[in-house]
Amino acid sequence: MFDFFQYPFWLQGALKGLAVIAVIFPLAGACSMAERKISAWMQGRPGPNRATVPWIAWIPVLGPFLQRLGVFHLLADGAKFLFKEEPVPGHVNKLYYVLAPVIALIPALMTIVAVPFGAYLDGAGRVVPLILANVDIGILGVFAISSLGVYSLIIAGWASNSKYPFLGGIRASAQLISYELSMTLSVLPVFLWINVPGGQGTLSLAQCVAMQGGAWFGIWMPLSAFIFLVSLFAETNRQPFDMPESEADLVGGFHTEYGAFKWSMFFVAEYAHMLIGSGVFALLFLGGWNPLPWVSLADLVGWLQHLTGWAFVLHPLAVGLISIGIFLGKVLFLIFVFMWVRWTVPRFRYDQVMQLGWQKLLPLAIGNLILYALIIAWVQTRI
Amino acid sequence: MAVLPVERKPLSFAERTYMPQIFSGLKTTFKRMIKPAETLEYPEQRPTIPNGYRGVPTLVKDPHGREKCVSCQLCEFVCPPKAIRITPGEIPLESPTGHVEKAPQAFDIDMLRCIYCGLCQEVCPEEAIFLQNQYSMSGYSRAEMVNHKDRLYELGGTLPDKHYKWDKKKSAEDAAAHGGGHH
Amino acid sequence: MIAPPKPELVTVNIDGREIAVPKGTNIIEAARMVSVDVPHYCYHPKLTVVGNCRMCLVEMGLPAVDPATKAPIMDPATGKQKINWMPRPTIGCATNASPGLHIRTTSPMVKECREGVMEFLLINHPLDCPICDQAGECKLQEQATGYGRGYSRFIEQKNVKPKRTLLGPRVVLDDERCVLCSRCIRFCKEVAKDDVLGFIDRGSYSTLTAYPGKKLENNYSLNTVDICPVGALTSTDFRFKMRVWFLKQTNSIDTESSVGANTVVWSREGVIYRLTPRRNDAVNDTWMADSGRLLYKQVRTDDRLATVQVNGAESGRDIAVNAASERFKQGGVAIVGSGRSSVEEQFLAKKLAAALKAPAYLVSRVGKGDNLLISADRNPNVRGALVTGLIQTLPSAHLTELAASIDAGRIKTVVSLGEDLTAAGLSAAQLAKVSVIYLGTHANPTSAAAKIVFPGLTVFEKNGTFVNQQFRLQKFHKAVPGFTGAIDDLTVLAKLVAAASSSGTAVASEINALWTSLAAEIPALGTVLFKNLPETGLLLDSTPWAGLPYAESATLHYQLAQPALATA
Amino acid sequence: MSAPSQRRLIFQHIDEPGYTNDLACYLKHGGYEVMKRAFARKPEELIDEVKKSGLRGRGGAGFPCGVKWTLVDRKSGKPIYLVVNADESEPGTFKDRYIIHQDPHQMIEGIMISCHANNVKQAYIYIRGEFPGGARILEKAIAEARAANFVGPNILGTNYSCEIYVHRGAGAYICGEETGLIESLEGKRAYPRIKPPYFPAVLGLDQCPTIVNNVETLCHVKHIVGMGGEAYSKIGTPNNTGTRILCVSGQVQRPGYYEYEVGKITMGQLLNEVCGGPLPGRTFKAVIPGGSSAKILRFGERFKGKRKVGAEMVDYDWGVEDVPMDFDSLGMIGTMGGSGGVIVMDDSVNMVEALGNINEFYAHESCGQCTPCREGSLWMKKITGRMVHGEGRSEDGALLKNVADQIAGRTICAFGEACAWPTQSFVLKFGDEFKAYPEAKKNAPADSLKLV
Amino acid sequence: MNLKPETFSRIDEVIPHYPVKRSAALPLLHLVQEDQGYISQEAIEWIAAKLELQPINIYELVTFYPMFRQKPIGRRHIKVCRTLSCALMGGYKACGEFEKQFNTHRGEISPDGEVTIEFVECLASCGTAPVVMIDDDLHEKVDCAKARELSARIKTEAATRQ
Repeated sequence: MFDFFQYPFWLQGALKGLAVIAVIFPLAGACSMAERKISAWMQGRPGPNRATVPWIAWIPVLGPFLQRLGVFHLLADGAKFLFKEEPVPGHVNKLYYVLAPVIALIPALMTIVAVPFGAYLDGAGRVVPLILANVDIGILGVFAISSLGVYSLIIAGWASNSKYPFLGGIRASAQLISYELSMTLSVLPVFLWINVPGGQGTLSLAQCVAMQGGAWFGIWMPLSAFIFLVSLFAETNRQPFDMPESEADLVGGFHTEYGAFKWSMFFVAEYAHMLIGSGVFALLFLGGWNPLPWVSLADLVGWLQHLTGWAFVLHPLAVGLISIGIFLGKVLFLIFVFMWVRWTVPRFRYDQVMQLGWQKLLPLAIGNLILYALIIAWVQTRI
Repeated sequence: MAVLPVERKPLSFAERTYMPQIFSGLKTTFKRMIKPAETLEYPEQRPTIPNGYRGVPTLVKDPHGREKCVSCQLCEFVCPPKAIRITPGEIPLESPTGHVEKAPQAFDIDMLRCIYCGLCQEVCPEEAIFLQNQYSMSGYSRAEMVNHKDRLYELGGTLPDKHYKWDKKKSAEDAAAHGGGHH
Repeated sequence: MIAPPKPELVTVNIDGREIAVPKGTNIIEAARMVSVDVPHYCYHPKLTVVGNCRMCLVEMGLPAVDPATKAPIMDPATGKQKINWMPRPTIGCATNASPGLHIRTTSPMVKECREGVMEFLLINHPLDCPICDQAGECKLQEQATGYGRGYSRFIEQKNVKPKRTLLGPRVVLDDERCVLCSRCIRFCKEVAKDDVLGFIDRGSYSTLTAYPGKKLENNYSLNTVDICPVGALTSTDFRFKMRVWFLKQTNSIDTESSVGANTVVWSREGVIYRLTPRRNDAVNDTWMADSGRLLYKQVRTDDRLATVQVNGAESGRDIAVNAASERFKQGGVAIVGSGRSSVEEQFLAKKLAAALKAPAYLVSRVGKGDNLLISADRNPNVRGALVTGLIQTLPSAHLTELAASIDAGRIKTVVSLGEDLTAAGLSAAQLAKVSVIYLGTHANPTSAAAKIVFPGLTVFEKNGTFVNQQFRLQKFHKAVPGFTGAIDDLTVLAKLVAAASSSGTAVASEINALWTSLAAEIPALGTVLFKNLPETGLLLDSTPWAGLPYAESATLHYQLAQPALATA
Repeated sequence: MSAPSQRRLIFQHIDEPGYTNDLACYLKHGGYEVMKRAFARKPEELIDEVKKSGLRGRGGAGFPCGVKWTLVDRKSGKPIYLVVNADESEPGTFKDRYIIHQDPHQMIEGIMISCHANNVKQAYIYIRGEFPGGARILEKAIAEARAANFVGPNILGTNYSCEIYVHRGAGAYICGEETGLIESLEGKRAYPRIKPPYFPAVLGLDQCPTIVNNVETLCHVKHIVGMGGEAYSKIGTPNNTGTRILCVSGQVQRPGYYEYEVGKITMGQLLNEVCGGPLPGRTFKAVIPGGSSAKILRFGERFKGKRKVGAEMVDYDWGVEDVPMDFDSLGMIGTMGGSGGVIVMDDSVNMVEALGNINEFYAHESCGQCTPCREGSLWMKKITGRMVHGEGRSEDGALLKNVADQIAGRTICAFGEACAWPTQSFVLKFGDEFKAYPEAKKNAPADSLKLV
Repeated sequence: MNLKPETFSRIDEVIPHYPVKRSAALPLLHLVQEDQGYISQEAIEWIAAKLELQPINIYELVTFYPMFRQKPIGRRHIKVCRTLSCALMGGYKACGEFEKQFNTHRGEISPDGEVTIEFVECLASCGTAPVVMIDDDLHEKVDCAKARELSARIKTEAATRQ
């Protein structure tokens, strides 16, 4: 149906890469915009609402509305990051200093490819996931690659040759290690469940979604979801876990010495991590592209076709768009939750972060794993 | 100093997880988010300045256009950050306000130093200096941030005068000059 | 040092405190000795007593005596002699201490009297403190705060009197502020002997004035401004220049003549605004000549020397010292010291002369004395040069001897400490023959001709001492920082001395350190040090120089000591 | 009790028909006889006579004349001056003027006796500038006396010489104060001197010992020496000896001069009988008994207390009419005999305006030397002036009183009391009128008596 | 100084009356004022020089004593007593009458230059109040009628003089 798969391998790769960039960058920008707007609303402010573009601003209702929404700030910010002077402090290690933001971006963008973002129904009515690289290792790949992101922080901290970035880098690495464990342990019950005895073993996230046509794992395994979510906050260095940045005590943490486009790369990477993290969470615990618990994508499409009588609803393109929409909605909601939490909960002290990771979450995750292992064993032996 | 141990309230399990607090916090922020904004959108919307507001210090003239400051330098003396600098001068006898004798030759307020405390207004015996409604002072250089006498009068304008101290004095002098003394 | 005769003491009781005071001391002065303030306006310690302000009213009592037997009447309650308190208050300024006199300065009656007098003084006062130069040192302000009632009951029209009257070239009169204390009139009559001021009209309309067409222009007119307790008399020079509360006071000495009037320098942020006299009962009482008050203007002039120069080019201090050292090595040096230099500078000049075996000269300046506070000798410190041994005989106005030596080619280098050699009789041709090392404050023909110029400090910018005509050692203090570029004269001199001496050892240039060697090397100074020298000075023993033909005639506290053996 | 008859010493011949002020007439009436006898006696004896007589100064303060003379510094070697205080300027007093105009030689005789008694070589008569006629009469009289060798060198053949000069003032009330008078005589502004140290008896005219006596006092000296101190002291009452000229002015039927033995006539007798009572249709309201600076008496008030009669204390309870006209009695009831000028006010007078008139006088006459009187007198004038011009406040009475309290007793000379006492007493005794004045002023008839 | 010869002689006569020359200041001022009608600045300086004083010493006196004038006045000087006894008997009314008669105000010279009317303080004739002094002559019990009579007399004299 798509000529796409007839394209040469390298062209496919390039197009996919461009697609990732074309999606992630604007999304990251939109997130930054959303963050400013949401924080403003939560604080009783209107938020950014000044920037405007002449012709659009002249459109009677829409122009002012977009301006009030602060949409054009996004463009202005982007332009600013691109055209701003790029200072490189004299005391830094230039190579690593320049390398760090690039390294930050690579795993963020790379992880995307292993995350399915929608599905369509093929002629047989089977659900085919939309994914750039449908690798079987799935979640493991995501974990493996995204964890590399911390290197950029460490490199940035070290290369800056300055005490705040250095401390920021140290904190980032320690924090990542601390919470990676809990996170990984928290998803194990999900995969224990997916990999039914006798079935083909898989770590595929698409499979995960497929298994959530009924009850979502979030309902099934709330504790896992909770541990995963908290760890996700910590992994993405979001408040209340943004110790590496921690502007109150570390000025800007690892990126203190960065500015302009290099800084924006860190910025985009952070949002990319958030997007991926949210996506993974949605896939694991919120049913992926299944619209509601106990309502699968196939059910939805079937009802739609039945109700409207339109045939094209069953067309793969339409289903794909619906599924992407559902998935994206969930992701954006999670992004909102990130922001919501950020403007609600104050930052932890660093020792509290460590304590929470090692003494609370890790035992909890282990306990959770054991509990679900027993439950699953019990349930599956019964069925 | 004695050490007073303070008994902390024992926390319940729920409290120790912090979750109820976090959720109530989330509730608060969410509620706040859907309420209308409180902020004033500054350049378009201007705040209503309450009485007694202490804005930029200015010099005022009386309703007859006479400069009220007589350069007594009390404000210069009292100014905590030493933002005021006055060069006193003499009013020539033939001037219409010659009976006042003294007026500032130069009157500078360094707004980079000014802390808007209002002591100058309080101490002024001539009611010549007022912290008025003007609250934004900006400039591109340090020199620009020093308000000179002309600028201070421009900012200050004219305020009603309850006393007309010097006018009364002048009319008494004129009366004495025409009345030919006392005997 | 000569001890004054012991006065007869009487014991008086002021506010319950007994104090022995010399007989004839009035109550204000006696109270001051026990730190009790008796407010007053018209009383001035150096003028006659008129008692017209009525501010110094106090309650007075005398020990009761039986009129018949003259036996003291005892108070059974206290066991002491009973005190008969007078029902009416009496003025402190005209009441002299007598044995057993009792005074109350804090009783309700006295308080009420002061409140009343303060109110009366203020009802016709214009209360224009904001434009009054006296504000801050005004007795009306001080005493209204200290002793006034704090509010006014006067709602009628105030009297109108002339304002801004120019009494003379230096004094402005504001009659509305005048409290008619008559201090200025008495000063003009009694001290300045120039009776131009008086009161006209009467009652509350009394007005201070000078006779139409006459001006208060004697050289002591500004003292009326000083003694005016209110802002009626102000100085044209100081008028509207600066409020007194900003000014820092530094004790100094007037340099216009050998009287050495004690002064106070009033400065703010390195700028001098005025000079006023400082009380010294042995030298200038509380007076000072007008001419001396303008001397501060020399501090900031266009012709101040501001750079070290060697051969006309700007240079550094040490380079210049080395250049001088080179010239010293060639020999044939003469030193022209100055009667305007401080004792310390003269001392170092003498050391320099001794190290170089150079002759030292001084230049005299003789004018006409006014028999009050300006003496004939216009150098403030010729006696200092005698005491330090820089010179042995009194200087003359012209350096004829030096001129002859130059002409004879014996002198190759002349070190001038601020003296203009052309004014002292050297011709330009003679100056051209020698290299001049000039150390001074202002540019003049000598500094222009000099090979090496060190910019020095004026008397207001340094510490030091002068010896006045009475052989009274008096010190002055640094009031303002030195002129930009100028170097402390003592530093330069010390470096020159070190450069000239064979050993090359450093000489102290800091004043306290210098004084330890001064005191050690000059017997006349005894154990005096700069830091323990009283502010009112110290009289030195002048007998070693008693016979010299000084230029001065009598002035306020100075009679020319006749040579004791003149008739013998 | 009806009024006693007058006892005329000073006014013995004055007002007699045909009595003129020239020397011939005076000699005809036994003039200069006393002086001739006095010149035969030692000066000390004369001083003793005066001391014995108990004569008190008639200028206002009532200081014993004999004591004043003994205080004179005779050891300094400096000349002693006698200055006759003929600067009669206390409002309500007009006796000296009459003596000078009617009987100058009586005064000259008194002066010469006093000069002789005190070894004075130079006497000055300081006469008011407002009496140009009086000055001419005196100069003529002195010329006559000089011609008759009563004045001038080697008087009456003795080797004692004494000159009298007339010195005209120029219209300043303060010259009535003795040190002010001396200053004025020295050719200066009449600023009274501070005492101590400038007591005239020690440091008077040109820093020489100086005696300053009132005209009437010196006339009494003539009579004392004439009749002897003992005899004189029998006249009047103890401590208030002699006769005294009472000058009555104001709103009575017959104002004028009346000479009585001191203390023998009461206020009531004087005003009602001698002076014929109030003007038709009026009643007496107040009286000032001793010149305008004396404290006012309000008709209807009563004075109670104890007084000394002979050796014992006696209770007294007087109305204004019962007060004997002598120094001590008037002093006891809080006012003073002063210079003998009795000013009478009836019920047509508003006391605020009367005080306004008096305050205007004192404000005009304050010399301006010392603060309380200079500022206070003008302030009081301004307050009463303001009240009269319709800007009165009910609290002004209290303010006036307080201002006056701040003056009295704190000035160089007695002028402070002089200007403060009227105000103090007016407010004290007519406080109701002062309180009600702002209202009364509004309702005052247009043709009411104008005093300010 | 342009004075009448007899004034000069009287001045020379009066100065030795006093031990200190300064004391003669008041008599001299009287004499000069009688001669010239007022005390000019020239007169002040002349007297000061005569008595070996500073002009200010004489100036102080001229302004202190109300009887001395520094400006000329009308040909006749009407001085009305305003002090209490006279005021009680109608002194203010009498003064008002004089003002009306001569169409002038107190302290001013009348339009015809004939009189200057002034209030003065007590003239020491309180028993015959109100009193008025016209030049050196005292007039007693001057009520409105007498004031008119006196005014008429002055006017007649003025008319005859011309």
